[in-house]
Amino acid sequence: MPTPEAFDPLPWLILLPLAWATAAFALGPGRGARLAIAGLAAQLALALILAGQVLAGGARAHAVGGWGAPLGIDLMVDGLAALMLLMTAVVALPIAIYARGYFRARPKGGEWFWPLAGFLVAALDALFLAADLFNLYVTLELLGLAAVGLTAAAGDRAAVAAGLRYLLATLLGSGAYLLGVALLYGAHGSVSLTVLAPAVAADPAPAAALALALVVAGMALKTALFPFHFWLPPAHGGAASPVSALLSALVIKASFYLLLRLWLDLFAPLVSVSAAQLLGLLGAGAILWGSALALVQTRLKMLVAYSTVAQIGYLFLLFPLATGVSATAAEAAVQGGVMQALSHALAKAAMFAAAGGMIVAVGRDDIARLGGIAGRVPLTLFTFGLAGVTLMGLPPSGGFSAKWLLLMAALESGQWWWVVVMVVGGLLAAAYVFKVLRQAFPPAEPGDLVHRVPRAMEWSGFALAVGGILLGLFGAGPLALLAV
Amino acid sequence: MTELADFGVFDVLLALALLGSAWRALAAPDLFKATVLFIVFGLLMALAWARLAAPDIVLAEAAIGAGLTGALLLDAVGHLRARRRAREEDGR
Amino acid sequence: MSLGLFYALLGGGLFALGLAGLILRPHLLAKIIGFNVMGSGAFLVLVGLGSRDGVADPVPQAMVLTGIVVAVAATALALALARRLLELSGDMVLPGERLRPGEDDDADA
Amino acid sequence: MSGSPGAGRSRIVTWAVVGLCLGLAGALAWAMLDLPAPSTRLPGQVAAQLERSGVEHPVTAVLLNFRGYDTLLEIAVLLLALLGMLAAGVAPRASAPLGASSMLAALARALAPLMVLVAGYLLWAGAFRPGGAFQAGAVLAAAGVLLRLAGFLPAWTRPGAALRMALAAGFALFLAIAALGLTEGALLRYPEPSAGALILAIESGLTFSLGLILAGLFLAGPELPRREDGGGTP
Amino acid sequence: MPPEPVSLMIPDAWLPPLVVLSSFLPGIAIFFLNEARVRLRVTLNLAGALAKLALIGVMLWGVMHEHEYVFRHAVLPGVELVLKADALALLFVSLSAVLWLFTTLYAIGYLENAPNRSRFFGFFSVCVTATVGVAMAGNLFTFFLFYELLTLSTYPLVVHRGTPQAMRAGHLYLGYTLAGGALLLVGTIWLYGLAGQVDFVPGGSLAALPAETAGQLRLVFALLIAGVGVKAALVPLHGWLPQAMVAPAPVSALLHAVAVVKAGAFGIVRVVYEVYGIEFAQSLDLLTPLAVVAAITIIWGSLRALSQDDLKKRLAYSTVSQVSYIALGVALFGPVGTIGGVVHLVHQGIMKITLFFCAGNFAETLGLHKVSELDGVGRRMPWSAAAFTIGAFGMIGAPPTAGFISKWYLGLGALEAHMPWVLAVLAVSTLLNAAYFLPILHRLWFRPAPASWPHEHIPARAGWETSRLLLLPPVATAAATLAVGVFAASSLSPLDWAKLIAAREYLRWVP
Repeated sequence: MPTPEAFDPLPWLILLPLAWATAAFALGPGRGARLAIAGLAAQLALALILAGQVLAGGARAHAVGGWGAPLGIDLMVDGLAALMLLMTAVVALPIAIYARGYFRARPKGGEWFWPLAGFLVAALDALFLAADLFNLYVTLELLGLAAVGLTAAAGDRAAVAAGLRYLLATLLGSGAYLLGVALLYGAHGSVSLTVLAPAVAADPAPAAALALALVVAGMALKTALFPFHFWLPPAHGGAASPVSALLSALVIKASFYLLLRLWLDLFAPLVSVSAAQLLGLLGAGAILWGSALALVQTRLKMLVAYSTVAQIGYLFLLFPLATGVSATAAEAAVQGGVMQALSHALAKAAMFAAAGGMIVAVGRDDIARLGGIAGRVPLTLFTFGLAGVTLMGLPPSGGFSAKWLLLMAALESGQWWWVVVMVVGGLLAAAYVFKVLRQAFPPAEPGDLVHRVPRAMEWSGFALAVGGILLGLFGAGPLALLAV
Repeated sequence: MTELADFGVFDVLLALALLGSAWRALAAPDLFKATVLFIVFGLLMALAWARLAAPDIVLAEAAIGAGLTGALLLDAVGHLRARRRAREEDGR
Repeated sequence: MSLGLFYALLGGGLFALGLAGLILRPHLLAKIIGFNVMGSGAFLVLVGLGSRDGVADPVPQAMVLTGIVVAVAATALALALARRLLELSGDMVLPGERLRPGEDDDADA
Repeated sequence: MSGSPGAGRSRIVTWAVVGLCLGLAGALAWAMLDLPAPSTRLPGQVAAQLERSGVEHPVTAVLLNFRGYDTLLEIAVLLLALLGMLAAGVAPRASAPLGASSMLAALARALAPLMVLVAGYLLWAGAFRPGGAFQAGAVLAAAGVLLRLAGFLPAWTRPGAALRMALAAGFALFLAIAALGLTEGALLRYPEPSAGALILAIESGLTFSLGLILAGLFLAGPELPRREDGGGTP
Repeated sequence: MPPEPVSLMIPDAWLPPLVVLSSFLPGIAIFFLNEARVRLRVTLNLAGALAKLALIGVMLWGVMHEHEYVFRHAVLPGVELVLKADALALLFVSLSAVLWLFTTLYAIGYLENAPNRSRFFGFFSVCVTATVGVAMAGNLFTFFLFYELLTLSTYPLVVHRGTPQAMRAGHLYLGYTLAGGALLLVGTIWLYGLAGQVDFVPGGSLAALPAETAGQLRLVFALLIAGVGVKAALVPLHGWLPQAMVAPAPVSALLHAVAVVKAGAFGIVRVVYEVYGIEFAQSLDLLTPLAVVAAITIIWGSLRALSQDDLKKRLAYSTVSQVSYIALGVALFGPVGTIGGVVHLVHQGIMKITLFFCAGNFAETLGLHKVSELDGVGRRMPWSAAAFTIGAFGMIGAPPTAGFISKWYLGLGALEAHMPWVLAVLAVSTLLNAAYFLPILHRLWFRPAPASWPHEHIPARAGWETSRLLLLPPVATAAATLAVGVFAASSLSPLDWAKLIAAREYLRWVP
């Protein structure tokens, strides 16, 4: 617990992005980039301070309005939340720098990017800090609308359709979640996690079980878990590249985080091995189906988007590997799942950044036309390759650490079938990553122009990809924070 | 603390009306009709909120739920119709 | 059965009804109506269960006020996008879905 | 649904969805009929703390004090919906969509002040009886729509600087007061003697901006397809 | 008190990572270098190679004086990155560092004026980084890490030319090696689950596990050997190697002699000796199957080599065969066989790199790619042809070349291990080696030269048969092939080092 004099970054993590988002809105269309970058730099500092405080002083709560749960709303930060806040800041800052260069090169769809991105980041932080089920609902909606606004911002037919599909999916998901919350409030008279957890444990009523099912279904839909992934590829693949990066790297992690938190904490007395196996099965389906579809894509960004569908699958392998098994296996599984969330955030942001760079370079989104990239924008291609290393789960990368931990948990708990899925998934990932890389090596066809890519775009993506690698080499730190 | 009214025939009728208007709003192929039925549904919801001793929600439901949402939906239906008229005229 | 519980049960039914409409109807306006019905159902469950012992509970009422505003915000955005789609594609249907015969027609036309 | 399945969808899927929804309704009923006695009851706590909240109406107390943080984020959601609409590239409406209809102008002139008055009452009443910023904002929005239709207000689709400031003002004020609470030790913590005044300030700001935002939700949509011969503007 | 090494300033633990970084950092710098900065690129390359050699020299000196060079870094709970310079590691590190220097020089000459050199040399350096990491890996996790890095960094080199044929070869290479990597990963994690993190230690450390895990350990062994066996080109996992010969000659040298197949073979050595322990592996009946697979590979590779007309393809099949001598030596239960296998790791590298350099010279200088085109080349390019001849005799195992030493110890080892059938394998293999190398030598020296060389790229000038950077490396490695054979008894020879290793692995072994 910090002393009262000590600076508490927790509320500022929410206030700050809200403030700069509002200011960016007031500034007007296309304005606010510098404000956003400054805000995000400050946010990174805040997240680091908070992580340090949590590491030193343990989890803590902040009673909004001074009332305290259950009457008021509590914010809560523990290791997992602190990690997610860090992930948000670490990914959002380079993407903002990237976006500044990107929207200078192609202004379409960038008019209201900055305020929308600000609200998105605020929603993420608010969600990661929330300890109140209804407050979580509001943050989910805030996040969903910001994401939809960003998706539709490209303004063409495909983008608007993708945005609508995304909106309906996300509303359906939060609707199911809200009904679950209503049932829990009805059963136990509170929406505060701290109050509800012991109440559910003491009397796991059928309402709570149904609430679990509704929350799981809603979050699976929002996380685009197979077979609810239908909305994701058009949205992530069709949006402007910085938007794709934010959506794929961060937004889907929010609903996954929520599910993980409730699964491990609130619903722990209710979850069953068969439910966990079902989630794992869907995860396995996501890995195989998403990878297979990524392989047959002809558009670069669609390939990357389907890769997200596949990578989400690994997140959901956490549930069967952490439910009903030995404590060591469960710990490894949770560590692996969180590591996967973090490394996918970095790698997928980098990969979308690189894809955007390549598209700017060759002027179109077509894998077959990438010839000559290797010679002309080597840094961007290198970024794509490094991000690919993480997604394939090759060492030394965060993706590898994640896979190592998950495989460890699978072998430890004797669930060899997930081992097969993960190994095959890794090979399929290699297949689709190299499908892009190999197109880049042959020389450009005569007549193909290769445009310059702004340096800010190349280096910010590269920094993210390197982050994914460093996470593999220095994963012990984040895992120590997770243990808090 | 406000006590709720007693349960009665009125509530059953209201429930049936709510379910019926919702069903019709969702099943009607004619979207103008569907929208009007949805507004009716909203107003019936306001009654239900009144029965549940929630006067704030009554106001909000009437002004926002039925009112604003209904107006937005009607506006959209207007667009659809104008669009179709334009298309028909182009086709002529 | 208390009044609160009765309306909560009704809310459950409305939620299921709205859900079916949201999934099954291809027309976007119908989907949006479905979403609103679904939301109303969830709100009824929240307030109804909250007052199932006969005492009105201001907390879920305030939550529902918040929920209604959120729902209208989402509806407005959805409708704006749907109208934009109409402008761009001539239809208010997501790609891949087809209207049934008679839908999006005036019954009297 | 009306028994006929969608043209593009197989009968099996339709019936599966119907079955799923019926199953959900059944499960909900079963779960609700078998509820435990709640371990926590909030109405008592609300009543106990009402005095310290700065308002007399419990729902307003919850909305703007006990759970004021939800409301703060909810305003952001509203602002965001408008932003999303703007971002989706809606075409600007013509400056006076219905033309210079003198009837409408006269009506708007007469009605708008009245509506502002009603909004003001609802806002003030919210402190001790049903009503408050949202309802008041909705009334203001209706006035805004009316004025816009009569051509007295500028277009929303590409809001100018002044309009943007006005749209954001309510939220910004709320945000500032929330941050001010940190000097009291917690986000949104009002100093007790001035809680009522602060809530009134927030509500006034909100009513004003909400009215604009809600009107914007209605007015920022794309233009009706225009035709040369229609009564509208070119 | 042991004398202080030269590296007074650097803590011992930092030397292994420095060796890794000595090629990694120049590699990354080169990657971002403008194509036209030839001088800076060459400087970076050579500075990296020389710095690496210097650091290795320090460590060789230190290991002789009982310094310990171990670097540890916790990556995950219970999982450490360990870089360790022990005797076995230094054998491989020295080999690859020395050959890297030669290959770099050769590549600079070979790629003169070719496009995309920054990319090439960048990945080239990363590739050697990975090899050095494989060599100094102190546990299976670290080994796997660098093993996969090796796969990734060699792929761009294989497809460097971007031709459809090269892309196909690259595809095949990736398919094989990534699948192998997956098997290795599963085996590694399984083993971590059974035994926790086990460092590579002489004599292995699994013997202490409870007896009921024997079945699992056999399965893990199969996974691990299959995983490293892909790179070691054990039949039937060898399919990628002959196809990969489309890569530029320096890359072939890298694949066949310095890095890739060596990493696989080295992996077999580590797994058998320092994870399982040779005695424990024998007690689990794992050695005989390994010996059988190695024997089949030796014979199969030689048979396939016979029928190849493409010179590099013939050499590639020869590699399939020759690398398995290492696996065979490992599988022979006894220190003499171990000496034969371990020393062949070095010997095969020196000999095979000579052959590939020469094949590259024939192709680059005269445009000759096929065995049937080599008539009379000995007169036009006597130095290259002589180097090739020495390498070929080494492969056959003729005294006094390096290959003779290897085969001699392998034969003795077979007798010691009471596996006389291995002698027959060696004999047959030697005959086949002769059958596919001697005709080449015959063409080089005894067939008349054609009237002109229609595809001649590099004319003979001032007494140099080809460009200097192409000629000097094969001559030097050919000389080394003779030297390590002639001076095998010296205390500085690879053989002596191999004996030291064998002595440590069999420390507790009483015959």
